[in-house]
Amino acid sequence: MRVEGYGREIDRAQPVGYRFDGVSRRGLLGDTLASALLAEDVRLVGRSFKYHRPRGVLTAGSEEPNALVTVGRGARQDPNVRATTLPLFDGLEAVSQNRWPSLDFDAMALTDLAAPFLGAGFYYKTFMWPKAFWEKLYEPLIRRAAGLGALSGEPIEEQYEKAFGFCDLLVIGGGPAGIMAALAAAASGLDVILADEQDRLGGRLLSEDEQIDGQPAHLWVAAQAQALAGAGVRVMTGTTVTGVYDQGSFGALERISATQDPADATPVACFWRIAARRAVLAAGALERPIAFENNDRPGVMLAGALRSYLHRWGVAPGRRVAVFGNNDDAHRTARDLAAAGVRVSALVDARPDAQNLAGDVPFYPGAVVTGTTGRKGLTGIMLRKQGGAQIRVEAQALGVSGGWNPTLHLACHLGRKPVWNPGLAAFVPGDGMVPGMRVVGAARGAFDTASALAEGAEAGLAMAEALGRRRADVAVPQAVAAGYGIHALWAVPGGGRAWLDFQNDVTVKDVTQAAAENYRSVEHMKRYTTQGMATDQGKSSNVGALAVLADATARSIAETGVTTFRPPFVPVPIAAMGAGAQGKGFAPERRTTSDAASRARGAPMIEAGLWYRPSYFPRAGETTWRDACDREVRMVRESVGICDVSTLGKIALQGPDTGAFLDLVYANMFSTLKPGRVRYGLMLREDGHVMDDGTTARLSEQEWVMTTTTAAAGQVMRHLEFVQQAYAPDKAVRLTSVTEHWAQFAVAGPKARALLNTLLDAPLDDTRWPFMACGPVTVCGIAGRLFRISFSGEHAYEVAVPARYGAALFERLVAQAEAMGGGAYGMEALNVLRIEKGHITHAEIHGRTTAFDIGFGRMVSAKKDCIGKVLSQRPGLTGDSRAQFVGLRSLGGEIPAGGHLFAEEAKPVAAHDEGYVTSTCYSPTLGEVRALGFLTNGRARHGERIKMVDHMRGITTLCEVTDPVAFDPEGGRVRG
Amino acid sequence: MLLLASGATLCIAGNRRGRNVAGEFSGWRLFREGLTRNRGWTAHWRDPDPKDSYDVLIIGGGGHGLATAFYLAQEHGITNVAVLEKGYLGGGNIGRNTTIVRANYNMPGNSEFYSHSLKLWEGMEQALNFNTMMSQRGVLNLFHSDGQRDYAARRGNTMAGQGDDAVLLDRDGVRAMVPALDFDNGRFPIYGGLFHPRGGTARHDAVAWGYARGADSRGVDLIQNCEVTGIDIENGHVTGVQTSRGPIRARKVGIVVAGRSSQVAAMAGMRLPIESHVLQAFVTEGLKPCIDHVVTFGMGHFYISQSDKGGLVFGGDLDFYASYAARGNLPMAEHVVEAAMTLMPAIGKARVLRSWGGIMDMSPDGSPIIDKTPVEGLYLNCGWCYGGFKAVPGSGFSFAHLLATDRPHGPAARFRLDRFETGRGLMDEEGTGAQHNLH
Amino acid sequence: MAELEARTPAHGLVPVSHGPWTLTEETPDPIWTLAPYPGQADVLSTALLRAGLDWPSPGMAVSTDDGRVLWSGRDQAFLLGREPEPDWAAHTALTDVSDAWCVLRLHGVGAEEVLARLVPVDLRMKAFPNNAVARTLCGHMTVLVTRYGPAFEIYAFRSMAGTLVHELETAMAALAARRAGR
Amino acid sequence: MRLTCPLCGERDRREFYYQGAAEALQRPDPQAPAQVWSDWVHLRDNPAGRTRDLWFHEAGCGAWLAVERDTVTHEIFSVERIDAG
Repeated sequence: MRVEGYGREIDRAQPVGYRFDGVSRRGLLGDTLASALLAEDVRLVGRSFKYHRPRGVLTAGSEEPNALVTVGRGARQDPNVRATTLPLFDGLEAVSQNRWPSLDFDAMALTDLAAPFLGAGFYYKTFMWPKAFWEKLYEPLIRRAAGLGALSGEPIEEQYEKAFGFCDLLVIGGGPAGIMAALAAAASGLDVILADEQDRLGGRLLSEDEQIDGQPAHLWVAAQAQALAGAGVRVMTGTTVTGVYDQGSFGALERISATQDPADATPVACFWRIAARRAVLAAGALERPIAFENNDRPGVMLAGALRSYLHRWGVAPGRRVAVFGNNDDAHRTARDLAAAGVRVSALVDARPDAQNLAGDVPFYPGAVVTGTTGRKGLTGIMLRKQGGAQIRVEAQALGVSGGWNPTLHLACHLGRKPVWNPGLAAFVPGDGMVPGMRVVGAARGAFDTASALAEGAEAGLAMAEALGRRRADVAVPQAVAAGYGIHALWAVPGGGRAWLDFQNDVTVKDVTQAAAENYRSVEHMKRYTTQGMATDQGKSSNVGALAVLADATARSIAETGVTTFRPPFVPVPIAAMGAGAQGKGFAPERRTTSDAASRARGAPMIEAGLWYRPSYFPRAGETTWRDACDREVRMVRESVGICDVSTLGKIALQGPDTGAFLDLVYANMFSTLKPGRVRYGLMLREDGHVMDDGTTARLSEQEWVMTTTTAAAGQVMRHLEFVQQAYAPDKAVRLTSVTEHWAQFAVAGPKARALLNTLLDAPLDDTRWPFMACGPVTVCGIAGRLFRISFSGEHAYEVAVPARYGAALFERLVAQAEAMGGGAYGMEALNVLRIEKGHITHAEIHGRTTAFDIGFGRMVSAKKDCIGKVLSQRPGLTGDSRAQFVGLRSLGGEIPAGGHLFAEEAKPVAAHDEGYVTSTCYSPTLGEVRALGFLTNGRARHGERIKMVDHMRGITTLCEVTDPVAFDPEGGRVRG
Repeated sequence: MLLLASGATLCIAGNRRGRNVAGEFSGWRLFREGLTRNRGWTAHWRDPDPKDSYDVLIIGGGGHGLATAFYLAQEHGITNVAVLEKGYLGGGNIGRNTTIVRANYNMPGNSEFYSHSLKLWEGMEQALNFNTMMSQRGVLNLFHSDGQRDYAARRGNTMAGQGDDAVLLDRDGVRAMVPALDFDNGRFPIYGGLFHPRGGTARHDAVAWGYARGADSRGVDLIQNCEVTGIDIENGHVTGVQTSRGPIRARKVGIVVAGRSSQVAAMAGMRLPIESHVLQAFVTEGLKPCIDHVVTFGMGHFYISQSDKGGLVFGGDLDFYASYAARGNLPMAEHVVEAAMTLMPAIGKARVLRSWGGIMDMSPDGSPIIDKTPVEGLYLNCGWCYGGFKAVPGSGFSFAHLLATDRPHGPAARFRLDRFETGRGLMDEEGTGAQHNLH
Repeated sequence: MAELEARTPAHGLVPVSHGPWTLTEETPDPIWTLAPYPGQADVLSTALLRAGLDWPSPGMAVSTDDGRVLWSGRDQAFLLGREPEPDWAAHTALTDVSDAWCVLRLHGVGAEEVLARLVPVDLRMKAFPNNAVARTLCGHMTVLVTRYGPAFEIYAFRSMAGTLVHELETAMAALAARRAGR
Repeated sequence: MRLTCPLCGERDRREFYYQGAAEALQRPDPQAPAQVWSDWVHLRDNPAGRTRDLWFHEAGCGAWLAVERDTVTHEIFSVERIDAG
């Protein structure tokens, strides 16, 4: 119900219409879904995970374990939303979760009747017989019953974003401590970010009836918000710091828009990566319940949450409210409710010596609540008075306070454990748990406002000083230093089920049973019972559970210890942390200068690393890719073809020591290469396997350009930089990537020279331009480079021009080629051409092959050192037992890549495996299926018949083992 | 000091069948206990004090160590065994992984080993009388180019040759199986997948507990909170260990301490081919069933499955720098989650609930080591990279065999320590070479 | 022989405007990398001074009427707007990379907030003044970012021009929508 | 994690490529015995504590860096260019 005269955050003049479980309802602007539901006396809002017990709102914050709902429809459906932090908006549609057919009548609640058989770890002890039944029957049943809300199954539609933030000081938490820390630090000259989870500053002050500097605390907060802005503090409300990482890195989730309006392009949330030189953790504290029989009824809430609902939203969740606590703070709830005219039916305090601080309310010191009534909503509590008398008290709501746990999670993210403070009956952070971070206020166990203000201010000044600034003069405002006076009480002894983890349905009995079964380590208990593994990660229940465990194992709480605190502090949507990656955003797209022209010609583009390359260029009348591919191969073999090879890595090497440097990085010799010539090079890793191959051209005495494969361009550049900086730092050689500067095209085929002569200013001839020559040329008036190299095995060139001319040159080359009976060719034809020639790609140099394997053993120069030389000589990297590079000629049928090789009569099983196929094609040139692969001792087996078996595609083909070079083995055509 | 002749086998009468101190588990038992207010449940394992000496000491009470102890007792009747655990049982990587079980390797060595391990998984629950929730829901490795498809086919053929199951699916086959992937707009289109129906997941903690209970019931002493601080070696023979709970003598000592292998081996003067790296994993809040298999992305490390409780469990690549801090850093976490968004944007609304990190023993070829050491009586089991969880039964079985017989066990015979020096039998699945963090 | 038509990297992709920000293409021509050989940085520095320029300190650019020199990495700088003297080759590796880079100019008040969506470096004026240069990331692309007068210039690989424009435009649009919502 | 590059200043971990232990800088003599080479490529001290390893500022200035740091706490003690001599 609403309470007149209360509700600092609601606007009673602005009703908001929304629906919950299909029922139209009305709240007020400023409400959360939880406060709106409670205002309308809706107490049953969810069902627990295991037993489907009725559940109501427990808290007023992100730690809520019970009030989880699904919001929105279709692709916008958002499961597991905390009703306690969801701002109400017009048109909001929320439904309850984990119930069937309805929240009120949940058939799955039958499991609650079977609870005696479903205690801690029950599933480890059963469902084992018969063997097949686990997967067929039990597991599907369990899966269906488990889980909370459901995803829509559709890709998300909304925008999310990520951002980077930087500051001198990150203040986490905008309550009294955080506000003072930020003000003091900013006044001392620091660049400050103040992040708070709620959509307004103030922290607990928003929920309390307190005075600061003589004014109501929430008004003081409003004034400080102005002051912070004036001091240049970057205030990030609605922003939860989710994780602490090394060297002052923080993750934070900013909730921006929840309106679900498809027309709104505003991101739903932003995931921040914040780098801060120092941090102040002022995250406050979280209240914890006390376990007693049936303490999970809807209407049982945390005492502090009752104050939040009263002061912030003017809501009391019942006409009669009882309060149960073990500390002075609980009395405030009774006091404030009574002052607001809500009938407080009992203030139950477990401390025998407690004094009533709540005024005129029925007060029961030394008493405990032993049970509750009301299945779907609390109707009353049973309490045992000091001396033992049991009475029943009517109540629609019960505020429980078992004390407060400092919100120290972030301080523990780097792996340090907090320490037990018996006086506070709480874990508190130790010093220096996160380098550069200081914990203040309630997060450190200083629960009163006066301490929070003072500690915050001091931390802000100290951080400024640590960063070399002078402390500003900052006056600490006056506030009350209220007492706390806690006396630990974790569980009220009794026979029935007393709940610890409300969402996962973990009871005190489950924990004691785990201990009896020797799951005594706190980690064992957690994992065996699932305590603290729900969506709230045990924020309000873990400490109570481990206190129960400590008791059950006769250890102290300090000895028992805590489980590990892990990021994120609050759950982070995958869409926020992965913002931008949906669709194409996962990795940059690299396009060549011929990309548009290739697409315009209908070429299907395929990914080659980050690049796109044309697969083939279809022509009218061609019905399959093979038609186009065969035609393109014939074109190159018979006339001329054009292929964009710009994606290959190109590295400019300059300096007098380049030759020596290349000798070190290549297996073969390069320093002897003459200017104007190109040489094929093989590069090894230091472990003796092949890293990459390519050609390197010596353009002049001091100027070289290396090509790498497309796939290994980045790796090779990194490797060369390493070799230069590590092993040749004083050598005069410099590396610059020029991959992007040059557009480079292969012009291949018997008419290649004729074609180029139509575009070059000076005609080519064999004397100046023999095979493996290189040099400057002028192409259509543009200064370019020409390399007479060939991957296709034909008379071929690669011509390079600055990339701005790439698109135009491609068009000219292709037009000219077409005029001469040729045309553009794509990756498919390129692959066939190189397979016919036995040229390797990364299908063959796949990281496990050696120079020996591919028949290049003699390229590893005996005359010099090179990277990988010594280890390439390990006994296991050469010899007959190695799978060696071979060609395969089909004797009928396909030879799919990935097929394995066996002796003709052998059974195709692992024991007889002799090799595998790496590349395959139909060779239009030879009119047969040709493949490349690796075969044990293959070089000695040319001419042998071998069986290719591909279990995956159900193909067995007899093949002849051949030399890898199937076409023009003498190499006459490249020189022709 | 006791000197053990080289090659001597240990054969001590033991209780191979095992009688569980907690009694047999079954649905009937659960029912009976439920009727009697669950008062009959007792400890799943004892908490013995260490004895002065054992025939075999296993350093490390993680999954591999516990499985080794179980199989020593079960298969070889060697029960005078202690498992020494620095913290709590199952507190290492078996307690923080993505629970995937599979036998879909390509390289000889790995292929037969994981094949054997998977068979042990398939009989584990009956062998242990403990439901480890082995769920053979199938592992689907996606591929995104012709080259990847060819390699997937090659691997599938290796699996088939090994007697394991593999199916090469095209794009439509994948779509029928996992409709929630982005087939139309993703950065790297889905060409198909290699499906391994017998792969799946298991409840990771339960595996450790099941082996612990099984080993304990066969007489093995499981000693928690017992840190090994030194290894005693005389004349090239191991004689025992120093621990935080005093010295313990032993005829044989097995090191099975993924994440600490280099430190423990250093106690015996050894330097290992191991670098320690963090691998992060993530779980979302519980959701109704939406992913029915284990699915892996082929263009960057990303793998995902849904736990029986409903959480989406996923992981990715190493954080890539040597570390013993069992926690990750943001850039890799973001990268993993970005892979999720490009592959299956339908899970965008799922919220990451928890992230954690385990310490991986990364070896130079990405494959493990189960071998003797130069110290007589000292045996080594390490280098599981991120294959450790699925290897647990096979590793325990093979290591127990080596410890008991001094001969390598067939399926693990290639996991030799000297392969890096000789270059023989390297098992570089990724083809990335001797840079530890690239596997 | 007919000349070939030249095309800029972001041809057809810009200009783009959202909120107060505009994204346009710059074509500083030519761009040369200057990489002095070990021990030769001083010699190059002297030569640059003679040419009315200077060798920039790491993270900075030298902008004069005679051209611009942008520090572009370890022992390397970009020379913009003029050709290097041929004799510098004696002590410095000179590489023409004019066509390797797509250069976009992001202009408008608060442009650093747009870039903060993509670039993991503090680009606010206090940390990144006029002529500051950073080699860093923009999304997943390696870039060079510099503050030049009232705007930022972002240099990315030519082949990634499409992605660069898309990422910047997305960030501009989201931030503009966010501001409009307030 | 953030590393302070000697050229670029403090930068996020995402800009760096990691290679491994800094002993890669001490390449053995080509004439050294094969075992020395094998140990150099494969074996690691792999300390739980202070270590020195190699990082490449790949998305930054392109400098290879030797970083002294703690593998347990992730504290960073120094970052140096490997070519600084």
